[in-house]
Amino acid sequence: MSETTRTTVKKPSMAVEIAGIKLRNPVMPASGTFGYGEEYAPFLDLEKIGAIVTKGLSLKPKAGNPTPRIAETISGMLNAIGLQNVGIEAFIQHKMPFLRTLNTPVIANFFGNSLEEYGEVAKRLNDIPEIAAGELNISCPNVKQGGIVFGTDPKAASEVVALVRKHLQKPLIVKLTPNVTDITVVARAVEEAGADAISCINTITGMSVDIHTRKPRIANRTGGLSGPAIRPIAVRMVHQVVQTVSVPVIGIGGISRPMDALEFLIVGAKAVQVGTANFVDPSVIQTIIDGIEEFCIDEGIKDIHELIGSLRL
Amino acid sequence: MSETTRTTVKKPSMAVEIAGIKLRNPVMPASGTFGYGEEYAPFLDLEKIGAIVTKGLSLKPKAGNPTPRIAETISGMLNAIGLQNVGIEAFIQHKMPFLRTLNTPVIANFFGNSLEEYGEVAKRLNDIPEIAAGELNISCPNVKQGGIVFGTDPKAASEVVALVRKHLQKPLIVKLTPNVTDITVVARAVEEAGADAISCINTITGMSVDIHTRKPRIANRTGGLSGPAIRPIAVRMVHQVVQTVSVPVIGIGGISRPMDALEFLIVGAKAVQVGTANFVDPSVIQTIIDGIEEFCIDEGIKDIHELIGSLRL
Amino acid sequence: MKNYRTKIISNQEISPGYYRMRILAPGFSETAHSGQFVMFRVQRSLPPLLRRPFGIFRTGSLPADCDGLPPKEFVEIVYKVVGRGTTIMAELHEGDKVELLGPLGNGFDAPSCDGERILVGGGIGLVPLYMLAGELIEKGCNVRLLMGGRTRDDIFAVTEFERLGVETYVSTDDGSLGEEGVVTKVLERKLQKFPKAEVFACGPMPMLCAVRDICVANKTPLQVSLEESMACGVGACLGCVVKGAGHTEERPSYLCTCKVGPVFKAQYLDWNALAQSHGCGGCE
Amino acid sequence: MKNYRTKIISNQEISPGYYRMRILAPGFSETAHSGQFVMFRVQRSLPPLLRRPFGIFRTGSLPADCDGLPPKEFVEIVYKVVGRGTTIMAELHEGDKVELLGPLGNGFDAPSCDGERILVGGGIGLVPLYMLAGELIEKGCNVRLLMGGRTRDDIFAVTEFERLGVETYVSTDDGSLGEEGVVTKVLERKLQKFPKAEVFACGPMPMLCAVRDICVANKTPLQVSLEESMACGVGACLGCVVKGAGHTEERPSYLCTCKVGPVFKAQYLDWNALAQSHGCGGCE
Ligand SMILES: Cc1cc2nc3c(=O)[nH]c(=O)nc-3n(C[C@H](O)[C@H](O)[C@H](O)COP(=O)(O)OP(=O)(O)OC[C@H]3O[C@@H](n4cnc5c(N)ncnc54)[C@H](O)[C@@H]3O)c2cc1C
Ligand SMILES: Cc1cc2nc3c(=O)[nH]c(=O)nc-3n(C[C@H](O)[C@H](O)[C@H](O)COP(=O)(O)OP(=O)(O)OC[C@H]3O[C@@H](n4cnc5c(N)ncnc54)[C@H](O)[C@@H]3O)c2cc1C
Ligand SMILES: Cc1cc2nc3c(=O)[nH]c(=O)nc-3n(C[C@H](O)[C@H](O)[C@H](O)COP(=O)(O)O)c2cc1C
Ligand SMILES: Cc1cc2nc3c(=O)[nH]c(=O)nc-3n(C[C@H](O)[C@H](O)[C@H](O)COP(=O)(O)O)c2cc1C
Ligand code: FES
Ligand code: FES
Repeated sequence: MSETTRTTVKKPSMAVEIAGIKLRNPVMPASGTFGYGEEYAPFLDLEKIGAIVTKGLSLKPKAGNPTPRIAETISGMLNAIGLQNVGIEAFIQHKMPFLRTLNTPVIANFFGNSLEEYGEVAKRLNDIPEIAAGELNISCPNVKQGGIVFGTDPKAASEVVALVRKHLQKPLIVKLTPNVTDITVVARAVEEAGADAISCINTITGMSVDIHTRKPRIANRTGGLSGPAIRPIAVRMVHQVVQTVSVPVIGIGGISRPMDALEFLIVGAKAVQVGTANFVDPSVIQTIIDGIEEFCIDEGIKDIHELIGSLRL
Repeated sequence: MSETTRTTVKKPSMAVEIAGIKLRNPVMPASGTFGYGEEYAPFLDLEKIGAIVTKGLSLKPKAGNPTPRIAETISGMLNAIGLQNVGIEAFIQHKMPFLRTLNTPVIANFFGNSLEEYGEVAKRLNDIPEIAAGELNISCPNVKQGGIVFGTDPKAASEVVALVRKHLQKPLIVKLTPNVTDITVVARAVEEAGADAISCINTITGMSVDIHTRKPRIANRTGGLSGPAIRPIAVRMVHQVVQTVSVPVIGIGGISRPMDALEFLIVGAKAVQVGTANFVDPSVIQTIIDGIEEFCIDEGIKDIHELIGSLRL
Repeated sequence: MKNYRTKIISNQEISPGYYRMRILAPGFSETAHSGQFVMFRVQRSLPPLLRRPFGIFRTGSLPADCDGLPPKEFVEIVYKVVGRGTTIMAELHEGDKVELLGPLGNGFDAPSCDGERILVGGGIGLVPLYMLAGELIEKGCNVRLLMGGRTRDDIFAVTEFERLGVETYVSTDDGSLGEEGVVTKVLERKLQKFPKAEVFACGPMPMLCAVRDICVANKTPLQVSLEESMACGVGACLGCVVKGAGHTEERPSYLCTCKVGPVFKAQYLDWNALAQSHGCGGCE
Repeated sequence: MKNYRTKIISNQEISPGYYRMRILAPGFSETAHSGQFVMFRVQRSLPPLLRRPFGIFRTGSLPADCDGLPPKEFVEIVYKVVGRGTTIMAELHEGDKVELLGPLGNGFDAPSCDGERILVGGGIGLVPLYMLAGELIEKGCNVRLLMGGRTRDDIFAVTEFERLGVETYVSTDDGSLGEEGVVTKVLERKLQKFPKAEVFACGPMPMLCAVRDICVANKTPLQVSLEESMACGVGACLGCVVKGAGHTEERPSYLCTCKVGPVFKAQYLDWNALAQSHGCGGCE
């Protein structure tokens, strides 16, 4: 492209709104893959990405699982970090001061070990004005109900969302687990319980064994599969959820190139999160944003909303 | 290895028994990826593999889905063949004459479009003495129940298995779908309903979109994901099922190398099926058999049963 | 039909974006017919997962080595770089190990030789026509080749065809080589001149649809070579089917492109279904 | 810390199965300390998905070009071919494009120089000790390097170390080079001779456990460089943690190997947990 044509091409409008939060563009990191933001500051301008999503926060600091915690698989990885995190107080004290300086919405991913704890964390988030929204991770076992994962049971999911909704005075994004028979049932349940937006998917439970030691390759035996390998499953689920609910949907799962993000936007995700790909290329989110912009220019798209949900069936 | 040592190393015993069928080794093709056996005769000796598993058979010939039916994904593929098959009569007339000549057990994969049809196919299989066992595919929508897939509902699964069990006078292998919240619930249900063995997993529903045409890359919109990408999910599910049932389990999902098959055997699968990998390398099943044998020799394993279920936790 | 674990003899760009790869394949030529194809494994490791189908451009053998070794038989494919797999292929070199399954499918059927033979090739669709042209010329047919492309870059192997004794006509959409316009315009003219001709075509689906409409209008026999996404190449996966003429839900007629095809007599195909699944305007 | 999109200057086998790769990295050496590491992206396409961590062997610069260009700064890694990623790496050539993230983590801490400095390297664990040796020698320390390996193939860079002025002792399990036996036997002898020494060790976990037991028994200060599976290398994924001394479920102390480490003072680690998660017999 010559200098003259370049200046005349108008950049598309990339801004989207999710649950009342205005994002300059629809691309943000996925929880747990971007630390607390600061870790990636050397590699990309945090004020150019759509939002920052924190590692999952709980009321108390959480130790997480024994090691090894991660294992590479074909085009993916397994992790069983076990939701290790500094806890909400240390987050406020040590991580917020940096995040506060940024002109980018911060979304706090959070969870509880019990129904009550979910509520407690939600309340604590109200005290942090710079947190734009909460992203509720319901892929955690409900200790009280014998370890059944909240997000796999529409009733339990509905309950925890309703409780959090009551306490949280901020927009509420609910993050779904893909380990279910019918994700639309859970999606409908959490929408009815008050979710302002839905993000999906979290990791898919998997396992890998070292044939020489004959031991699972991660200490926790099973872990969550993420990365490019799961993308077709994630696209399908986002498609299903978009068809089911009317709140905005954030697409997640195996995004590592602009075209991957576009796939999710086309099926109807209003924004996307990039997870595992950050490990492979620490500035990948910027690359994806640039690529989407370029695609819009090439296809004559003036506003990203023309693209969102433009799937032709 | 020198000639002399080679002759002194004793080959391990590779034979296993699944639901009363004796297999010379635990490796066979997965249904739908090996045609009716004959297609692969030019590439490997069909009398050296564990068994032959046919494409899914139904009572009447089935047209299948519109095209495109397949799309490659990262380390996997989507398919929506739509269970196209020649129907049980044409199978008997045109495919059995070849299969009959082989000294290898033939397992007939089959399905119905309704409960009754499942029973009818089962009955028809009784008339073919050379069929060693039936593999019941319950990953099909129950037309009567509004399209809900038999295999995703423990009750429906149990019902269809019980019915088939009543009619089929041969060993019954039931093949599970991975598109469920808890595969152990379905596994238990089909075991109780009379399954002699369980094979898992079938494909995982996925979707892929061409960003330029903005159309799904397969006509059916969604398709089944198979290939290396799904292996960690399959290993996890096989592990879960092995822990749950006492009938033998056949492991399936993304196997393309000897070490992949070994992973399934170590978690407790008594045999494995190789699917998508046949497309990549038409003699891969032989390579996998040889590789398992070699591994046993290297590790001093005299009988494959020492390996099966040898996972160290 | 065999799975050759073999190596590359040469791999060269013959026109911008088009490559010709010569692969060692002892015994291949004995069984290969024009219109057949191979499944090529791009590399041993992923990606891409699946093999890629390519038409057979020609087979042949290198002269015997000076040291008395037997002549080296080879197969040649010509490919256009369009995506992930072909991009990797373009970077392969002499001596690189590759795997090749073939020859596969049913090729062209050209029994006798009364009347002209008109070959229509669009872009990469020229590939299977080279062996066909050779076979027809050997039978003493008059062979005319209509080559179409978007630009001059899409026209290749002209001299090779001419050396066989084929009369070639080139047309490009942008007029950068030969006549300006679509190849089917030329076909219409030729069919007026040679009403008893038989047509053999390979190219993108919109071109094939147009060729088919013209042939139907002129009552001209037509054979076409189709491209469908393939996984196995041997009739096992049923991924590559096309609907046969007379297909109905009750009496389904799905034909494997890899096994029954890739070459079909036009009258045996359901052209509306073809046009629909390839997203081009319906055929007549 | 930066993500270098750069290229390979050279990549050579220096001992059977061991390679040294020199990579162009302007500005790298200014910030790099001994014991730090890089995350190397094997190739742009999959597989493998994740980057691989490698210790920094040394940094340096090529003399300025004749045509007046500035000197070329580089970083060198030494790697052992063990799996999928390193196999691909061994096939890379001068000029190939690679990506490199670094320098990462916290390296060795060697402030002053009273008493001997004993470096213990097992196999590929020698890598981070080279820069350390250089730094210590520069400070005027007496540096002794105990190199251990299974066979002579596992011993490399001996002359490089000696050129720095390091006194080297080699031992191999099979006696194929140097003394027969484990490197820790040598360490015990040396510590008897130099009771005030400080030890720096890198190698497989069983070796590190043994070194740690010896150092505890002798009250010798010890720093170790650890290897854990890593995904991000920058403290974001929490995949690479080790338990710190005094870790409890209520007051968890998980330390990121990539951020707090890879070098740790031995007393800050939970050695039982380490030994357990690496499947070697428990430490004292
Ligand atoms: C019987 C047959 C013969 C063929 N002969 C030739 C030939 O002689 N020369 C040649 O250059 N090409 C030929 N093709 C097409 C060739 O197979 C594809 O161009 C190639 O597979 C693309 O691979 P890729 O990884 O580069 O592209 P991808 O990244 O996989 O895809 C790029 C584009 O190619 C299309 N494509 C992918 N796979 C196929 C496929 N199997 N068939 C058709 N289109 C596909 C995709 O839809 C996409 O639009 C033939 C196809 C068939 C079915
Ligand atoms: C801080 C640090 C510094 C390192 N420095 C060096 C070095 O200087 N030279 C060197 O040769 N190696 C070094 N390693 C180990 C190196 O990272 C692994 O050997 C390499 O990642 C293996 O990659 P692969 O794809 O070839 O093997 P894979 O196929 O991935 O695995 C082969 C074997 O290596 C093990 N492995 C895989 N990934 C890692 C990992 N991230 N850490 C440890 N073990 C692993 C696997 O468990 C397996 O047993 C270092 C590791 C760390 C954490
Ligand atoms: C190392 C790691 C840690 C994660 N931690 C969290 C977490 O704390 N909370 C959460 O909701 N999701 C967590 N996830 C899930 C990701 O946010 C994301 O949903 C998933 O990885 C799929 O996206 P990807 O394929 O792009 O990685 C984690 C994923 C990984 C790989
Ligand atoms: C093209 C194709 C067709 C299939 N057809 C059937 C079928 O008819 N019946 C069945 O039970 N499973 C069918 N499957 C599923 C496979 O048998 C297998 O369960 C699945 O592909 C996972 O194994 P893989 O990853 O090794 O391919 C089919 C899979 C593919 C890819
Ligand atoms: S490609 Fe598999 S049947 Fe044709
Ligand atoms: S490797 Fe990710 S935190 Fe250390």
